[in-house]
Amino acid sequence: MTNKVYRDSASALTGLLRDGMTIISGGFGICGIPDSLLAAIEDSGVRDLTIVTNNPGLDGMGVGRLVNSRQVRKLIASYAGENATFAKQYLAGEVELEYCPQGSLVERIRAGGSGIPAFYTPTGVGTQVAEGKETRLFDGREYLLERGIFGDLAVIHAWKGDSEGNLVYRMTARNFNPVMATAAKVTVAEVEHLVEPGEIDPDHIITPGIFVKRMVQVPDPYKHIEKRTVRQRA
Amino acid sequence: MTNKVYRDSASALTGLLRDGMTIISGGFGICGIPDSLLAAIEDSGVRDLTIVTNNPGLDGMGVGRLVNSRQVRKLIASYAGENATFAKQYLAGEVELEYCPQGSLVERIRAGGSGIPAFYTPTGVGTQVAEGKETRLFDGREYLLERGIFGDLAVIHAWKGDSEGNLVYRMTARNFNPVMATAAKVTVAEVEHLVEPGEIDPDHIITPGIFVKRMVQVPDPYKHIEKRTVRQRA
Amino acid sequence: MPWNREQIAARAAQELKDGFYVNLGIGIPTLVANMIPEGVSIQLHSENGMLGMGPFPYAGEEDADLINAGKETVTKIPTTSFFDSAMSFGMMRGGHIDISILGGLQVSEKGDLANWTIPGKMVKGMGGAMDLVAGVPRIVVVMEHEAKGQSRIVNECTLPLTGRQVVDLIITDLAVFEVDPARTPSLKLIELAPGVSAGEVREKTDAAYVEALN
Amino acid sequence: MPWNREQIAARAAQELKDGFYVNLGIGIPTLVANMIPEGVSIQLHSENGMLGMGPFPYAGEEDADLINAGKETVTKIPTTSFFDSAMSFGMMRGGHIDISILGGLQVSEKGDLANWTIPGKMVKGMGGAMDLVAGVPRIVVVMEHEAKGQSRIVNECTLPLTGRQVVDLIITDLAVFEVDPARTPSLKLIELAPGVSAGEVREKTDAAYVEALN
Repeated sequence: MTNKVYRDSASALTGLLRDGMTIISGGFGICGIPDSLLAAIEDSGVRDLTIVTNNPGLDGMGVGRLVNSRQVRKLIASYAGENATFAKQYLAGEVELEYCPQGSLVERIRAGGSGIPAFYTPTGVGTQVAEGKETRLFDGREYLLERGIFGDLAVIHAWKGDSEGNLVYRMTARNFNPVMATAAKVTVAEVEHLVEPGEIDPDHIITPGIFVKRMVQVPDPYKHIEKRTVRQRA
Repeated sequence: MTNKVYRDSASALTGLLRDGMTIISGGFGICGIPDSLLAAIEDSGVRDLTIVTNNPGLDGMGVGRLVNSRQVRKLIASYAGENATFAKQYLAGEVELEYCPQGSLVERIRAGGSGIPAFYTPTGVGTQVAEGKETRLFDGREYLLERGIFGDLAVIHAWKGDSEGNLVYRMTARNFNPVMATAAKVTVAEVEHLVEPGEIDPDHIITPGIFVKRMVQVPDPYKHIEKRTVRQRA
Repeated sequence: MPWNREQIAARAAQELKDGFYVNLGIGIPTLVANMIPEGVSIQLHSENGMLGMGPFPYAGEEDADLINAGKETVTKIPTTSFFDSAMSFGMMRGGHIDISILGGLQVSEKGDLANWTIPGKMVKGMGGAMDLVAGVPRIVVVMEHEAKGQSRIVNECTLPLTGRQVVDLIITDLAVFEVDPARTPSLKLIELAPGVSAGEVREKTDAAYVEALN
Repeated sequence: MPWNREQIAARAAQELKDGFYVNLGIGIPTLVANMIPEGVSIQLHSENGMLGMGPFPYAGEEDADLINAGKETVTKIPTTSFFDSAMSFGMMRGGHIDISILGGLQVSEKGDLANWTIPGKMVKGMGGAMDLVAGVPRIVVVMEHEAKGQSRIVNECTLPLTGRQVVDLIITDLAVFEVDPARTPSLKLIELAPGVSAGEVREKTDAAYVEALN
């Protein structure tokens, strides 16, 4: 069997990176981000990237790494609120930005990954998002046409994976990862726990191995909490 | 909390059935079919049903029950090969039939359940399936416009559910069930095992309870095997 | 006396019915979670992929893998389920969430909502707000009645829209309005905060509305 | 001597590369599973929601919840995953399955495929056949070269199509053809069954093609 498991993030990306490519990255804020793979992309020096991700996270973390290092030419996202470096680059006209409502973004990625070139959605009708987009009535309601998104490379983070590439996720670190896993020519997954095929119950698998071309184990990744909110014990 | 659990299939369907309604039924062949709920629909005598299901299964089983009892006015399916009674009714002009490619069928149901009124697909371009449908080029390739499907009622079968309606499925008995669970005004699920909330790992849940309005436990359902194929021990 | 933020939230909480699946926005809407009426059990939806959201964790029990859509640490409860973002927004767009309670910057006479951006400021992005208002069948907006002496209930929104004809109920510090775009005027004043007069609301509201106070 | 069914399947199995995800149709294609070349590991896709399909179960170990797309009892293996039908067809339509080997009734000069119905008979339905040919990037059709003395490789299909310009390779009992709709003619004869002459193939093939035999 073709070996999908690479020894580190840099080798897992070997031969996959080129200037101007489109990279789709999992994660929500800095939760469930493929930080090790993004660090390896930063180290590679590849430039003029189009990045598709929900939001670029915090300064210097996750996709924020590639913002700081000025490797991002264009961002397609639903939110960019907590990244000051990105805001500065954007206001200086150094980086392009395409905002897409979060639900339309994830649906566009799902469509791209499942062979649907375009779909109609009610989200954004009558707003700035509708500008330049085809609208159409179905059963008397107005909808927008949105196009699928398919990347050159997807990088995702999972909790556990077997060497066949079957993946499971942990709590809300799942978020966009399973959808992005389906929507690129090559998907590379970092996993916290690497196991043998058969160790994950096949009824529990969220991402079947067919979507994962390469993997790397990242044991005990550093996980930052963006907003630590707690309650007092009674 | 509103109680979702009913004592039997007939009571779980109380007030939901009316002549001429559209019912979406899970299952592939006779695998993973909500047979107890379909038996209760048969017993109710409701008529002129439009049934959406992958295939009507075998004579007198699953949706085949409603075919035998002549409660089906129209079938939307991808296949009807193994049901002789249905074939006879169809050739006699007693039942309407809309064939839809299996992938387009499940995607139409997923679209209906997730607020997408229509989408473009490559499946069926240049075939009978394209007749009367809008076609459109995206990036030089031709696609068909397909519409979402949303039913009045969905009936599904799951392996295990908690009383909140969170469901898991067993092996290939999953098939269309999780998709159909999302695509009707009311979804009723039969489960083989009923447990308390918290007993299913929330990372393993396939159908979140939001999609399930009513449930009934059907312990040890009779499961027929359509084609028993075996190998000899070496 | 006008309602304070907690009282606005408490009034909004009265819109919740037993068994509802509920999405709460950031700000005043977040307070609603602590004011669920007796005998009402609801499940909170968090659009990053969680239903059945529990309270904040005890100090020391925070988990970076368990956050809400505001990126705050939260907890799971027995009814919790996790799912991916596509399913999460399918729940919204497909009309499965019963109600959403959101903050607002402006609501128009027809129920248009502006709540995602103010021109001239750096645009943070709409996140999931447009999906919520497009898909959830009942949208309740909670907000201060005025901002810097200007009515927030207006004939036409001057701020960029989040959605067109999407608001069903407006709860401000002064009053409660129902919205039904099929009527003219579409706004109906149905309730006043204690000690607030109908005249004061009339004076502080730009949009046309009818009074239907009991 | 023309290839028999097993030999056709064995020839088709040579199209499989290590690491491929493969969907096999019913009939001769099913035989391919037993003829995977040495050193090649593949995963079989079953469109009812399974990847990593194992062999038939031992007698007494059949499970009604574990069937393939032909409704036959099968088994799981260590690499197996289960998923719903939407994801299963997303794999197909999205181009994630590497190859599909299918039976055929007719293939046209341009690679059109007819394999789902014969007019006049009760139509059983197309099942997943149209999705397979529309989505899987490499489609191999295996079939008898002739039916009742009529060529099955035709200028234009007379039977209802499963897909237009979808076939990449045709393997019959007599020969192997490559299809490239960008060329004229699109068919290229690349291989003969042992003892079959190029003349015999020419005689039994209605469609135009070029010869490129080694």
